[in-house]
Amino acid sequence: MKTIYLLIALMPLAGAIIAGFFGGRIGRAGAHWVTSAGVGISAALSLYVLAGFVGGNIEPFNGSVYTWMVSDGLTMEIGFLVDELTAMMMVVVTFVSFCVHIYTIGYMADDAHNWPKESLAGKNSYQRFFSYISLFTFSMLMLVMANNFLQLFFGWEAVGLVSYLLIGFWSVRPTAIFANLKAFLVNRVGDFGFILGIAAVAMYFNSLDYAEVFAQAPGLADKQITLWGDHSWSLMTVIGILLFIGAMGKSAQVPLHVWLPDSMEGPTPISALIHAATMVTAGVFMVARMSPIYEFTETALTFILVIGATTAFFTGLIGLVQNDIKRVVAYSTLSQLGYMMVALGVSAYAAGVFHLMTHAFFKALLFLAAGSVIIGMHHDQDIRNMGGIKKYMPITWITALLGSLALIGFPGFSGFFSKDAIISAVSHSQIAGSGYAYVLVVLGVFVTALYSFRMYFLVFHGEGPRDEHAKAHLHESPKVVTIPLILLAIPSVFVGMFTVGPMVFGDWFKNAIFVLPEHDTLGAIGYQGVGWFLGHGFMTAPLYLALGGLGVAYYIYMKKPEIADKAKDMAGPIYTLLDKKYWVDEIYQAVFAGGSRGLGKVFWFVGDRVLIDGLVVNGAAKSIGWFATVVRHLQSGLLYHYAIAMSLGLLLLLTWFVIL
Amino acid sequence: MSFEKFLFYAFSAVLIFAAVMVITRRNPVHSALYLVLAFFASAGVWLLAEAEFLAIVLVLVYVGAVMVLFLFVVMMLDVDQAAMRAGFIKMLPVGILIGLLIAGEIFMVVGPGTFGLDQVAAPERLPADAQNTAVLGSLLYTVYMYPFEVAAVLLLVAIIAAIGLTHRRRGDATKYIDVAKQVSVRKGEDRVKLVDVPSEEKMELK
Amino acid sequence: MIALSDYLILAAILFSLSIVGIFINRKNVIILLMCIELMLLAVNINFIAFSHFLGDAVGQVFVFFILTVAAAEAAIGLAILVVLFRNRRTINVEELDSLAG
Amino acid sequence: MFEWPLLSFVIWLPIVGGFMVLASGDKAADASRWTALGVSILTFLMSLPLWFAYDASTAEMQFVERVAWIPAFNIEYYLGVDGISMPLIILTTFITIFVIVAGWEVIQHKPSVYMASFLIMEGIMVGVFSALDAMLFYVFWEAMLIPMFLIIGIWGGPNRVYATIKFFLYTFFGSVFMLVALVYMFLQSGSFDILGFHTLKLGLTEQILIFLAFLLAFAVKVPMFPVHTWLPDAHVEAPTGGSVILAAIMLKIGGYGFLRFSLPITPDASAHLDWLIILLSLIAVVYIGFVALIQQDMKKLIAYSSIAHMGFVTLGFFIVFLIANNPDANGGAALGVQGGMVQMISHGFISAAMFLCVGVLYDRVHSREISAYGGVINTMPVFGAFMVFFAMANAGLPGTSGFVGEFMVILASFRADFWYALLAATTLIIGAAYTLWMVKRVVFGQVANDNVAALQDINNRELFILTSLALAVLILGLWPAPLVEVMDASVHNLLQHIAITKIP
Amino acid sequence: MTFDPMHLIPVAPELFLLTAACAILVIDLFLKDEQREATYILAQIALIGTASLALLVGGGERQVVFSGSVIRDGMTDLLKASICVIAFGAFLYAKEYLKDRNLFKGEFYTLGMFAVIGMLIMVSAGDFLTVYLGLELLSLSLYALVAFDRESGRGSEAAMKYFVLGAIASGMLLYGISMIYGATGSISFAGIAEAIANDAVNNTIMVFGTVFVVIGLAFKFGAVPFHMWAPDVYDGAPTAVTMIIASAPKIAAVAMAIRILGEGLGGINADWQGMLVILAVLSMALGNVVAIAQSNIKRMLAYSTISHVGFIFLGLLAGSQSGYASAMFYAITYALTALGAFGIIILLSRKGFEADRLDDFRGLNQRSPWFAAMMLLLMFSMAGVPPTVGFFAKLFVLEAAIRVDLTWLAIVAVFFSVIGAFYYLRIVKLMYFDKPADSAPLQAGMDTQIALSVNGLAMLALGIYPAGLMAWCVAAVA
Repeated sequence: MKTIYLLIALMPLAGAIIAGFFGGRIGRAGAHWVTSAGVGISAALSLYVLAGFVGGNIEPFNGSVYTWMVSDGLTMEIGFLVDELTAMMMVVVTFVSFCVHIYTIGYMADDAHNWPKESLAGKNSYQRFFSYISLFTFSMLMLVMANNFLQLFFGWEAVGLVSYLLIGFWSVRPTAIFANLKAFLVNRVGDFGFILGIAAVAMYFNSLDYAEVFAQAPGLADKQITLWGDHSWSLMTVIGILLFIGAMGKSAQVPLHVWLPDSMEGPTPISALIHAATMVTAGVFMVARMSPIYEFTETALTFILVIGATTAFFTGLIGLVQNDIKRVVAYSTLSQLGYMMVALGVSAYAAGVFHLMTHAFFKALLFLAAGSVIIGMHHDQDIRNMGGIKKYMPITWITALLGSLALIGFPGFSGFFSKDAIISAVSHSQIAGSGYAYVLVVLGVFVTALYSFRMYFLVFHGEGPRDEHAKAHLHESPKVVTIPLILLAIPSVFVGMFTVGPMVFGDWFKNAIFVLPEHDTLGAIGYQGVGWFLGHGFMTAPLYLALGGLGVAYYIYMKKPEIADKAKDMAGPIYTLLDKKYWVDEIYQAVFAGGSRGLGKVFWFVGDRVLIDGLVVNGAAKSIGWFATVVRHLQSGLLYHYAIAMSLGLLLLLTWFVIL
Repeated sequence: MSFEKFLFYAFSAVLIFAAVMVITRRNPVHSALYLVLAFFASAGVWLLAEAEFLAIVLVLVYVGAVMVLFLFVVMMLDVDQAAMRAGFIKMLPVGILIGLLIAGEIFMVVGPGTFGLDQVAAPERLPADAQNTAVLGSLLYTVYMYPFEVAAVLLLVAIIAAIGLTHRRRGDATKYIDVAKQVSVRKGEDRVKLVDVPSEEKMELK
Repeated sequence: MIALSDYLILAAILFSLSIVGIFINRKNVIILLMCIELMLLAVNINFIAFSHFLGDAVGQVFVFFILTVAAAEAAIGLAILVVLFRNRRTINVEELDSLAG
Repeated sequence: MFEWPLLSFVIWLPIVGGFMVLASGDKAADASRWTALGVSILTFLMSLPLWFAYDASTAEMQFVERVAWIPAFNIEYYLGVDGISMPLIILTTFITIFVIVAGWEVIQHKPSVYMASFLIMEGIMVGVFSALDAMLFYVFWEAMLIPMFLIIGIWGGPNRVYATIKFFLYTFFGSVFMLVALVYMFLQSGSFDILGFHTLKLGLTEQILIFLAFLLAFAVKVPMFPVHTWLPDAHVEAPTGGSVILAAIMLKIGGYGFLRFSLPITPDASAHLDWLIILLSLIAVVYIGFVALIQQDMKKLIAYSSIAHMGFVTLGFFIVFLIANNPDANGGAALGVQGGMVQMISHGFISAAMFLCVGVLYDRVHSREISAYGGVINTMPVFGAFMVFFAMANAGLPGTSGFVGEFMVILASFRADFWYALLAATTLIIGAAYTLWMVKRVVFGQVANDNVAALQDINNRELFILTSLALAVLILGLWPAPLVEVMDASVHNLLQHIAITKIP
Repeated sequence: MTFDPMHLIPVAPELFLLTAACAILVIDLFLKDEQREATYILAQIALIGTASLALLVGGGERQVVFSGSVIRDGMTDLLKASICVIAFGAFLYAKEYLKDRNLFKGEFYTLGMFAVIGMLIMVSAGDFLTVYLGLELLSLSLYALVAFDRESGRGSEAAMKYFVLGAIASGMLLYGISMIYGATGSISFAGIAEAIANDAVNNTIMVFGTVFVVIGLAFKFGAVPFHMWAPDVYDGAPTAVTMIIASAPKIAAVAMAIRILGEGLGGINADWQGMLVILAVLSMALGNVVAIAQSNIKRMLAYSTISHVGFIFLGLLAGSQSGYASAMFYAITYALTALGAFGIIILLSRKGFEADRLDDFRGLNQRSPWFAAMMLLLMFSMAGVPPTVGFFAKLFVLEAAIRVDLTWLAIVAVFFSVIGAFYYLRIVKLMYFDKPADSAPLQAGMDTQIALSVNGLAMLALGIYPAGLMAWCVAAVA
């Protein structure tokens, strides 16, 4: 099996290398064939592995590939842990990636237009793009397949790198290279906590291997450590929060969410792949993977819960006022990531991961659909300029509608199952913060529906695009674009109802996820089959809130568009607050970017230049020089001064040695 | 106070007086003459210390030769004496202070506390037929033969140096006539030299 | 009787006077040369006194050499003085400051 | 074991070669370039047996050569390597090749002197790493200053004189006190044998004074805050090759000194004053990081980043006492030291590469100002890729060597104190910020001006250099185990040694 | 008392050189100006002969002849030979300089040789009298040499200052000798040492006398505050003469110090050690600091000498065998270094042009890379940077100082040596980093070029292998 796992991980890498280094030689077709083939093979093998787990003929695998380093008894290895959770993630990653690869063939076909003519960087940009997304797939696979913290961090950072490269793919756009720097740095803030968490693990468990760490975790559950003063902390809480800070960065949780909307500067395929389906959910995956640790720290769980709930609701609100099609989806992603975190916070790991999976499909779908629209609109992304597109792009329209329904949790769609499972789990949770979270997630459902269908109606319904020129050229995207949409639409609709049983409420994750009995919120729901669950949905508020949101959206944007403007005026300050995204960007820009530059200037000018160099180094040199010019005047050239000097020398020596 | 002591104090007083005058006179000739007086006085002191040979040598060599040399040079160098006094007073307090300090410190060391009669008894008088010169001579030519030779070299160096520094070849300073050259002058080319002077050339001012 | 300290104090006074002489004379180099002679005289008195009190003629031998050297020194000193005067037309100490710093 | 005096060859071959190049003069410039390249490659090859024939299972000195040198003072020509010095020697011989190649066409003014200086430098630096006699060490240590002084002064930028004199005096000032300490220990032990110093009993006060003398020397070399200010000036003014040698190897000598001298000779003082070093290291990481952020000059920025990275080295070396005293630590002292070592090697590659990258740009545009560039990737895509890669390595991206050392040191410092690790880990953010911000302004964006528009992508020579270094960075990043293994025995031996008090 | 002709053998070098000097003096009288080269050649032969003779009669047991006036031991062999070699070099470098300035006269060589004789006498003197006479012989020759360029006002001014201050210093030295004589009843070092060993002396008087003696020594060395002559004399004297003053006499002074302080006053080491410490600190501080402010290289080297004297004192004040050996090593190598440095200055000078400003060194590397490299070696040696010999010289004296628990002094010393490094570096900077202001080619005979090369490379060679000379120095004081 190790060979298969190696193949799964390395095929995309091979594709990336070939396309990246020999892109010029193999040409555009060569590049997309080789990378798609690589990822395709990975996807197929992943499916095979998943099937094996479903069929029960594959056992969880935990083994090392090679020893990265052994230092001071701490063995650091590169290795794979493949269990049900991993297998599911592998499928999600490779499948979405495969769809995106195919989609990209169409989306990036005329990428040359995005580059200045003379730019050599634009010459093989097509091949380069494929190389990047394949490399991303490899990195993401390494992340999910890791059997230890080191490799997890490897993958963690590697996906960050590729994300950086891809957000800034159109490097001639100032906004793109601003966004990618921002994304990387904000992620680094998360990684900062993450690496400290790893350090804590390494210290107290003296191992980085999951299996060993998890095995020791119960024994260290009551361990208290002091970080400052006399206040002692539970070790698990410290580790949990530190690791979660990493997740906050990667999964764009408040307050580290700011990079994700900006990351939409990247080409749409990667928004779908990286910034919706896979990379941003790495945090969720990580926390689920670490459930044997998190289970022992309610503090950390509460922390996750509060952060998640806050993210889920407040970023969703921002989505209401966005006009860029991709940004709306991005804020929706933020909000959904919040939902996943909430699930984790209430120990409903399975629900979180389940939502991760469904979300991966429908959000990738939405992004790709949005991309398709963008292709149609010739890279105009403002939804106010769109409208009536359903006539021109039927497949895009249908798939987007399906995706939106899945997103808002329309009964029967996959999103419904995942979201409802989460909300139900929250309602059963007893841990601190669950009340707060419950309110927010429930309200969030309404918000989700509202912004989703606001966008949907504005884009696909109503009158045609305002710009006649655009209208004239509007047509359905090519097959390479639409086929992935269809491919993704299928699981978006159906995956929920078929898998919710075993995955969320069954024992699918029994090897991977550990839940203490007192935290078993999912168990508390008392699941009795898909039908029951559907019915259960009709008995709770979220469904109605979702439908309400849909209705409101329909009313406002289809029937009375002027309400939107009126509401905008009426809720002036709130609108501004949302429009400015709570001024978080501005504050960060001023405090962190400006602050550190200011600090750097102060350190440099005052510390280095004035104090150290000016005062001490050059100061010493200058004062010696000054002293020299003064002292040299003692050498007056006059004999009697010299004689006086000698006499004084005589007196000095006599006084010192004879008289004293 | 014994006569001997009286003589010592008398010579000392003269010596110190002369020394003070040497360093305070504006006219170097006066200084030189006071220095001669100082030598005489110290020769007297040396006699009291039974260093007859050296006392004589001091007078003969120093007064007779060295001081004459000084006077000679003073006379030779026609120095403006009026200008020689200015600024004297300014340095005086410093000079006196340092002088007093040095003298004071030396007194503290070599004063009667260390070298008084009760510490170092006066030596027995030498018998009247003691041969100071002979003693010195025998030391000089046996034990101190090597230094003696070195001293000779030293004097040689002094000679070479003095000549080397001050001796001027005649040719440098005076123009004297070589008769042989006068005689061998040929008519024509040696006597008159016609120089072709370029006519009227505009001077250029820089 | 004359104590050794008397001689030594006399020499000390002379020695101090000679030093003072060197730096209160700011004008005439020749007087400096004379001060040096005074200083050597002081040293000689020391030697003779010690020689006398130690009953050892070596001190006198030393004085003999000092006298010799002093004579040679005087010769060279005066020669330099002459050269100096020729070049600078002055033997004023205050004007001998072209080398300084 | 090897019968040959291998270390002597590696030291003297480049020095003799350097003088040969010098003698050949500038008339046959090409010949001197080729000779220099040949010598440097040969030296590298000669140094390889040090790695392959090295017995990693023991901490004993290997390839030992020992001959009396100045018997009157018991000074010996005593060479040998252990797992700590050997990798640094390989690094030296490896990097020198690229320095030679990097100066190939760029240096037109007195090329033979240039090449010779670097060859001589190489020999001297190998000497520093392999000397086991303190005086021999010191001689090599100081002798390094002369060629470097000339390199910066002759081929440097406009303000080179200030920079090179500052460099020289700074380092000279730092090291003379070490000389006094060495002589003092010589008088205690009767020889200048470094290993003898290791076992020399010293009282705490003595140790502290000696430690401070060493600290001054090594801190200037490393450089540590607050004696770092020579470095940015020296780097900015130095020619590319000079910067490379300076950053890649000379700084390591300071770190090496801590391991070879400070820790084993004065373990009690080190334990006593470890807070000072840790404090300074953390200041280097944080303070210098912020300073680097606002630099307008690429070389200055990289120079400051070097200081910050070297902060990790010293941090890794001196947290060992805290770790040893922390009952919760579960070991991990070796992690810190090895992390520091790995960081040194890795920084050798990365800083060399970064300076070479700046050199590539400087050779074309003759400016180091960040503002003079923009959108370089549009005209130099291959170069841009390398620059981004090395920038990422500089920012400590996993998979590159830059990550390994930082990771190990952070792991180790966590065992010492949470807050140390916290401050150290800020480099993840700050380091990425200053490096990538520079990359953003230089590499990405639209073509900023005509100079950039006229840029030619790297030629084969430059490609060779950057590729080799990139491979080194990658290999070390993906598989650091061999490097760690090779030093393992020596590091553990060191740690055992410093755990025992030397106070009589 | 009988005279044993065998006693002449230990003084054979002095005798030979004296005879040669007298002969050359006479021969020179009969030479025409254009034949003056002969004087030079004879003088050089005489110096080589003396050096060889010193080594030839050397070796073996310590000999004391002429009733203790003369000592011949390992130290004399080494130092005499070194002095002659240094003088040889100085004569060689000086030749063209003198020719260019109409100073190529026999007196230069005879006075120079007499100065060497004076030094040789100092080196092997066994009592204060001989030391004094040797010192005076040296000094008088040097006074005359400083004023040797009779047309030069600066030269005669320098000579006058040197003379007056030198005479004062001699006076003080003699005053001290008289006190020591008074206290011990002896003027020979052996006698003084014996008296001290028998505890038969008044310590106050001894210290009192020692202060004056130390001042005499300090003046000869040029230690602060008895250094004031040095810059003016170095500056004012013709460079050829400065070269002599700056080099060989330091060796003789070390010998004199070792004889007086070590052999004579070794018993009160604790007392004079303190004096030397003060002088050393002052010298190193003032010398190094003021040198920075100089723009004339001769003056700068004068201050540099002052600072080096501080280092030599470091070795001397230890009062140990190794201390003396290191001081000797320092003095010899320093003399060699100074010789080379002045040699380069002379090399840069030409008719009507004195290369004594620092700026004259600008861009030397472009005019003559080879000699720039030589100067580089010389300067780094002065700064004490390995692998040049100057470093080892400093190392050895530091070792001596630390050995007697004067670690603080060693720290002060190295601190000032860092300051000192600055002005040596400045010369290197001028040579290598600046554009030449003067593109006139260097003109020098092949002999000068070779000698300068040897001189410069010796810095490196002695630095790489200092063991030989050091072993010799150690053996010399043993």
